[in-house]
Amino acid sequence: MWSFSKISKLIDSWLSVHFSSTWTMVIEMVIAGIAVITLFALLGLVLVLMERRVAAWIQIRLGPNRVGPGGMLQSLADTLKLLVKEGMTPDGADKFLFNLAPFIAMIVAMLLMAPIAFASDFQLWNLNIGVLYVTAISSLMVISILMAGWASNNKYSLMGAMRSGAQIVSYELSAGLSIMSIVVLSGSLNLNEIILSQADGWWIFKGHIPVVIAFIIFIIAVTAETNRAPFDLAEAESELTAGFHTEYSGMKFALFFLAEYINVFIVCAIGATLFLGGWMPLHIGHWQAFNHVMDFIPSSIWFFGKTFFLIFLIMWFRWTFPRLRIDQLLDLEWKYLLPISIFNILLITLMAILGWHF
Amino acid sequence: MVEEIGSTAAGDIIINVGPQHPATHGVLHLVITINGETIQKVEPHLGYIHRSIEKMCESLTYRQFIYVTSRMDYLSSHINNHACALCVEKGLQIEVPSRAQVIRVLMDELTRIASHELWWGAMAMDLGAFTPFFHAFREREAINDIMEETCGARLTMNYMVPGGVMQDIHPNFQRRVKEFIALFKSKVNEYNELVTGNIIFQNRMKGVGNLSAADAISFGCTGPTARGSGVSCDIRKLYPYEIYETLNFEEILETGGDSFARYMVRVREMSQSISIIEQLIDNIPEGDFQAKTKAVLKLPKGEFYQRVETARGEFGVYMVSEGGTTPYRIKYRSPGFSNLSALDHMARGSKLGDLVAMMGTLDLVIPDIDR
Amino acid sequence: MFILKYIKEVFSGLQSLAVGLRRTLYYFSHHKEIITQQYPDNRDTLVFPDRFKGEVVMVHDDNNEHACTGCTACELACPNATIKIITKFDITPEGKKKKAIDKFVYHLELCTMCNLCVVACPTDAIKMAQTFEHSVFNRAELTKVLNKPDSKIREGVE
Amino acid sequence: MTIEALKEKITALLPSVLFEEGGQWPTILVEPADWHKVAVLLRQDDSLSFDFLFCLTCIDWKTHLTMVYHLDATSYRHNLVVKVKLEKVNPAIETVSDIWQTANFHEREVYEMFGVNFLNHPDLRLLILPDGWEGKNPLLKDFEDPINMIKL
Repeated sequence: MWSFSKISKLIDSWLSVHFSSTWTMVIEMVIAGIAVITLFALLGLVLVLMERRVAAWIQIRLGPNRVGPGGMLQSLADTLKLLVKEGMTPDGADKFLFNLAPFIAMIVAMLLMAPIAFASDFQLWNLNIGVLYVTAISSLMVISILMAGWASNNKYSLMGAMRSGAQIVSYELSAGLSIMSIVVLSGSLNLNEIILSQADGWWIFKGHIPVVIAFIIFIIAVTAETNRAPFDLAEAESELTAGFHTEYSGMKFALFFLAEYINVFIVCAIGATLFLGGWMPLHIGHWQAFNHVMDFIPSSIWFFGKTFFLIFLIMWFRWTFPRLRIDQLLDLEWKYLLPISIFNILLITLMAILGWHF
Repeated sequence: MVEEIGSTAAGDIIINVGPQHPATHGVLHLVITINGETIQKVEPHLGYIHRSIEKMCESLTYRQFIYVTSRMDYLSSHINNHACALCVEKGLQIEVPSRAQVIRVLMDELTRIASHELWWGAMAMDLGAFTPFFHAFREREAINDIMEETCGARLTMNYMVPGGVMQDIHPNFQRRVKEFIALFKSKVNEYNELVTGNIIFQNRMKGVGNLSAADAISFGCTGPTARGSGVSCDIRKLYPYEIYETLNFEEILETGGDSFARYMVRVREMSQSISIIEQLIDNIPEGDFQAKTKAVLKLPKGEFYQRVETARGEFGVYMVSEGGTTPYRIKYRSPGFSNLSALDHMARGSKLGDLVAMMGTLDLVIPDIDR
Repeated sequence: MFILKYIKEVFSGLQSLAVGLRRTLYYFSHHKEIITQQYPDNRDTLVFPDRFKGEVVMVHDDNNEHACTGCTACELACPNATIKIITKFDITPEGKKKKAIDKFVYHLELCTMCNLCVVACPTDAIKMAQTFEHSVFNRAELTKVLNKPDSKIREGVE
Repeated sequence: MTIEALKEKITALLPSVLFEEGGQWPTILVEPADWHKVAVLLRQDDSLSFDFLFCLTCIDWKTHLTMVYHLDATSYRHNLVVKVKLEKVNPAIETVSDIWQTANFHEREVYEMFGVNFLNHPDLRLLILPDGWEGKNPLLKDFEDPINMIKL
C-alpha cells in the first residue's frame, strides 16, 4: 500500500533521462551513502537520548531535561562537546592502528546497514545471501576492538580487548544457530524473502516454542556480541575502567560510542526482521479484514517500532542486571546456550521437514 | 609505582588498580599481579588520604577532638563520635542520662542502616548493576533528612558530646523515624528482587573470596566481614556499651565465609537495626539530654580504651592521658585497616572481576583505612 | 535426572531475572516514584531545617545591637582557629574602660560546622544560619567580619 | 575466666612478667627480648588462646617508646594488654606477624610512624607514607614539619 518504490523509481527514471547509465549509478550510490550517513547520525543521537531516558526512569531519575525542549537536544550537545575535544594519541601507542581502529568499527557498522529492509521496497542492497552477509560482517567488529586494545599499549585496554575477542567469537555461534533456525523455516537466505515468508504471521508466532527459545537465545547472544551489559566485560567500568577504549578521547571515542549504538540498532533490526517480520505488519493467518486494517500502518513504522522495541529490551537488560564474570560468560555460552541452540535447531529442522508450523 | 618487575614470573603482568579507579571507592591503590585473568598477588598502597588524625587529635581538647573522627569513617560518623564520647566519659566517670543514651543508640542504628544502604548500592554498582545504587539512595536520603533535622548536618554531624548529645531531638524526630521505618519495610523486598535473588549476582558472589573463621580472626577482621565467616564479634553483644544489654536483637552470623555470606550479613543487619529502632522509638525516656560537665575537661592520668561496633566492624579508641586538657596519644583502631589486610589472602587465585566483588563486600571506606 | 536438574536450573535462573526485570519495568512506567529534586530551579521552595548548620552568624537586633561580649569562649572552643576576636576598649560614660569587640573575624573556609562555638557562647550571641551556597570567586571573600559596622553590645549583657 | 584467675594463670606460665595496675584490662610488662616467646605462649596455651590481636600501637614517652598490644581471646572472651618498653634510639622488637597476621599491616604502620624496627618482619616497607619518608616518623613527639603542620 505505502511504498517507497514509486519515489525511488521516479528518481531513477529522472536520472537515467539526464545522465548516462554509469553516472546514474554513481549518483544513486552517492545518494544512498548520504542517506546512510544521515541515518547513522540520527540513530546515534536518538539512541543515546533513549538510553539515557530509559536509564533515568528505571533509576527513578528524570534524565536529560536541560538542553532543548525536554532535553531533546542533549545528545546533540554531547556530540558538539566531543567534536571540540582534543583527540589524544598516547605516547607509547601504535599510532597507525590506534587511529585506524575507530574507523574500522564505524565502517563495519556501516556495511551492516546494506541488506536491511527499512520498509517494504526500501533496501540498499537486495542481497540473495543477506543473512550470511550480516553474520560474516558483524564478526569483523572484533577486529576493531582487538586493534584498539592492542594499539593503546595499556594493560586495561588489552585485557578488555582479549575479553571481547573471546566473547564475540563464542557468542557468534549461538547467534548464528538461532538465525539459522529461521533460515531453515523460511528456506531462504535473502532477508526480503524471509520477510515475505511471514506474510501470514511472524515466525515467533508461527514457530511454536522452539522459535521462542531461538529468539531468547538470539537476544542474549546479540547483547553479548554488542558488548552491552550484562555482558559488557570488554569495557567493564568497575573492573577495567573503560576497557578497550580507555585511551580514546574526543571524536575517536565518539566513533566507538556511535558504532556501539549502531550495532545495537542493526542486531535489533536483524532480530526484528527474522523473528518479528521486519516491515511486515501484524498479519494473522487468513483474517483478511484484520490484515487489511494492519496494512494501513506504514511498513517503515512497523519496522522501526519492532526494532526499537528490541532496543528497549536490550537497554532494559542493561539497567537491571549485574555483570557476569569472564569464566561465567563463557560457561553460559558453551554449557547452556550452545547445547540448547543445537538441540533447538534440530527440533526446528524436524518441524520444518514435517511442516508442523502454521 | 611498578617496582620489582624482575621478581614476577613469566606471563605475569602488574596492574595498578587505583588510586583513580571506579571500583576502589576513593583513593585506594592496589598493585595487583595477574596472570591472564587470575590474580597472583594484591598489594595495597595506602595513604592517599592520610591526614594523620591521630597526631591532630593530640593538639585538640577533649571536646574538640570528637568532630575529627567523623572524617575517618564518614559513613558511620555518629558511631565514631560515640566511641570518642564514651572514652572521654569513661575517663571522667560521667553518668550519661538515660535519654541521651537512647538517642545515641537510635542515631547509631540509623547511621548503620544508612551506611549499609550506601554499601548495598555501591556493591551492586561494582558488579555492573547501576540501578540499585539510586534505589538505595532513596532510603538513605530519608535517613539523611532525619539527621539534618535533628543534628543539623547530613554526613558529619558532630552530635555526640562528652556527657550526652549536643541538642535534644527535634520534635518531628519520632514521626519521621516511623515514616522511615514504614518506607524501609515497603522497599526492602525490592533489594531481594533486584539483587539478592538474581542468578547472575549469586553466581558472582558464591564461593568467591573465601575467608575461613581462623583466618578472619588472625587477620583481625571484624564486623560483617568476620561474621560472614561465622566469627561472633559483635561488640554490641560481647562487650555491651550504652543500653545495648537491654535490647533484644540478634547477632547475624553466616557461615559461608564467601562474598555472598558477607553480603547476606549486611542485608540482614539492616532489618536488625530496624528492630532496635522500633524497640526504642516510642520509649525515649524524659529527662536531660546531656549530663552536667565542666567547661574545661581534664582526664585523669591513665589509659582508656573503648570498643564500639561501627557499620564496618570494631572501632577502638585508645586514649592515653597525662592529666592535661588534651590527650597525650590517641590511637584509632579502624575496622577497615584490618579488613583490608585480608584482601590479599582472599583474592589470590580468583579472577579480576572477583577482586571487585571482594572489595565491595569488605565495604572499604578509604579515609577510615588511612586515617 | 541430570537433564531434569539442568532444565530446572535454567528455568529458576530465568525466573530470577524476570523478577528483577519486572521491578525495573515498574519504575520505568511509574514516574510518580521519581525522587529527583531540580536544585537551582527549586530554590524558592527549598526549606531547610532550622538546625541546619550552614555558617556562623552573629545575631543583631533592630537597633543594630548584638550580645557578644568578646569573651573569646568561641575562639577557644573552635578546633580549627576559624574564629578570631579582635577586642578594643570602649570608654563608658562613667569614664571607665570597658572591653568590647572590635572585629569578630570568621574564616568560613576553615569552618567545619561543628557547632562547638555556638554551644560555648555564654550569651547566645552567635548562631548557625541556614545558608549553604558559599561559593565565591575570591577566597578572601570567605573571611567575614560578623559584627555589623557601628553595632554595639546590647545593654545588660555581661 | 575472671581477671584474678587470668592473672594467676599468666604468672604460672610466665613467672618473669610484671603486672601493671589501674588499667581497664590486666596489663603485663614484657622485655623486648622475651616478647616473641611470650606471644607464642599467649597464643598457643589452651586456656589462654589469645587469638585476636585487636590493637597494636606505640606510644612515644619522649624518653622511651612503649609498644602496646591489645589481645582478645575469641573463645573465652578475656582480654590482655601487653606493654613492651623500647629504647628511644634505634628501637627494635621481634615481629609477631607470624602469630597474628593482622600485625603485618599494623607493624608496618608503627614502623613508619614511630621508626620501630620489627625484626624478621616479612615485608617491612612504608605503607601509608609516600616514598622518601623513611626515617621521618610523624607520630613521634619531636617531629617537626613546617610545611604540612599548621600550628593553631
